Amino acid sequence: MSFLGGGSRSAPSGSISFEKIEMASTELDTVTDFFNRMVSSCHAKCVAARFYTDGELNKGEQVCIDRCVGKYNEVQKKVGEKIQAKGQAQQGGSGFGL
Amino acid sequence: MSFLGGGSRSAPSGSISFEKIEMASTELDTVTDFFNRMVSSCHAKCVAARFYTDGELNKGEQVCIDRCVGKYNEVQKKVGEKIQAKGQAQQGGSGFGL
Amino acid sequence: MSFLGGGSRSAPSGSISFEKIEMASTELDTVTDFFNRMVSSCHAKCVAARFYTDGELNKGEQVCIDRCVGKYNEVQKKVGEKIQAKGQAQQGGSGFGL
Amino acid sequence: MDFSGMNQAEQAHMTKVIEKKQMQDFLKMYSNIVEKCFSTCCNDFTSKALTSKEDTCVTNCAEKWLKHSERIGTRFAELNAEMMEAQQK
Amino acid sequence: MDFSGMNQAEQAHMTKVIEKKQMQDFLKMYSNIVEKCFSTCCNDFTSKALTSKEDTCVTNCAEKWLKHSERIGTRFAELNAEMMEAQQK
Amino acid sequence: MDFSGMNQAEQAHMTKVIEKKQMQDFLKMYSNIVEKCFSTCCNDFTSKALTSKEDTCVTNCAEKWLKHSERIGTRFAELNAEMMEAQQK
Repeated sequence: MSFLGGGSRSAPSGSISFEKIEMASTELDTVTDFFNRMVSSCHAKCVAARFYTDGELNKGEQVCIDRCVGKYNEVQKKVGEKIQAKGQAQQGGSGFGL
Repeated sequence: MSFLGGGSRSAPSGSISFEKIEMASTELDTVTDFFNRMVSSCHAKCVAARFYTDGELNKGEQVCIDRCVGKYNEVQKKVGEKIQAKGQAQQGGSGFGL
Repeated sequence: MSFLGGGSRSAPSGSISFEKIEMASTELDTVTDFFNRMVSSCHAKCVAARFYTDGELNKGEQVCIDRCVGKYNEVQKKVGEKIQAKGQAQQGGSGFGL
Repeated sequence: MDFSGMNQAEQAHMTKVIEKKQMQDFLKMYSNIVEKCFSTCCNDFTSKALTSKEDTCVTNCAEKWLKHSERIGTRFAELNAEMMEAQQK
Repeated sequence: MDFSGMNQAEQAHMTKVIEKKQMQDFLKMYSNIVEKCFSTCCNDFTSKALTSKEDTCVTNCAEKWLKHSERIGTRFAELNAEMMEAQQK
Repeated sequence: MDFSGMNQAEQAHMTKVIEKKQMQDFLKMYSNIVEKCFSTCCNDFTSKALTSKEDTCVTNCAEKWLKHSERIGTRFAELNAEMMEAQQK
């Protein structure tokens, strides 16, 4: 967040492109956020209990988790397509008057 | 987060006040956070369903959303006043022993 | 987030170890996150209502909050032990194919 | 927000900061819609593919979220404009 | 937390970092209380103004959240102090 | 993700960034498990110590969360590998 713009100017001679690092870093954050939300969502669907009587994932939970990952990923693709379809308009129109 | 303090020292000759950028950036984050929470809250009040049968906002939902924005904003003002009333004491007393 | 690695190279002559600041900063974030989650969790257990008829914490709520802090802290210790027990394996195995 | 107190270099920098934040916000909105629509629409874990019922629900859910966000954005911008006007009086 | 391992320049820098974080925490607490009290108290969308019932609820809700946070802060500080003492023994 | 477009200095820097993020993720997972297991398991506030029933529940809950995260991680890595392969064809 800090070295954008001004940052590239103050880059050391070691020839690091902070632009590039920045982009990779944002990508990493996005994947991590996606992953964390998938963990929570699939826990709610497959593992959540009102009381935990043991610490193992039983067979049913394991199968549920595996399918949940696949399904979550499909939802991500589908929503991505929807957003892309109207993305330009949406993004251009944002900024809510700032 | 990074250029505070030390950052101002390493500012390039282009005369950028990182202090100022920093403050504007925090303000932006605050408004964005507020906006995102309003989107979620008003969705819960006006749009949330157990199953989505179509992709349009119907008349009732539209009216509800418009009022929700007004109401959310009023709550923000009211809470702001409350906090300000005891703000100084609260903020001074924080830091929980760090 | 910005001055890691590259940052230490561009540190001003004032001999600030950004490594050290960074670590302290992460520690601070962790404690703050922990604190904020405790506030929310204990509110849900001790104070939450469907309608707020007055602005005071009654005796029962006060006692509940005090115990809640103790209990939340015990849960944190217990979970910490569990994680540590399998921590190494878990952490080494992460990165989910990035 | 008003960045008129900034010099040209600062405004240029600020533009970059804003662009970055808009990108992050956009991605956050994206993963939020995925999470919310998945939670509401997906309840059948006998297969890993979306059932046609789930598919319909997710499509509509995403569509509605986008329209909802857009509408809130418009109203919010109006409100901010009003508040700025009120301040200048 | 203990910053005694830091030199003066580092402590000065750290103070700035802490001040910034406190500001951010404060703003986060603010928007969190708004969100929570709105969700609990506002359920009538036949008008955009707060009803007097909602108004009372929001005021009390915010008041309680502030007192609650404060109390947790005090207890938490005590706990930290105890733990630090225990470590030094 | 593919960092092969980076030079050596950039990759070294990126490694540090990743290490930092993994640390943060780890801490976030930790506080998330605490929050979730506390919410599910602790409902008795007649004392500040964990009852033996709560203790059992928290231990099992944490154990399950860890195994759950690990399993999702494995499946997710497989999915990513598949998608990368599909892209290269």
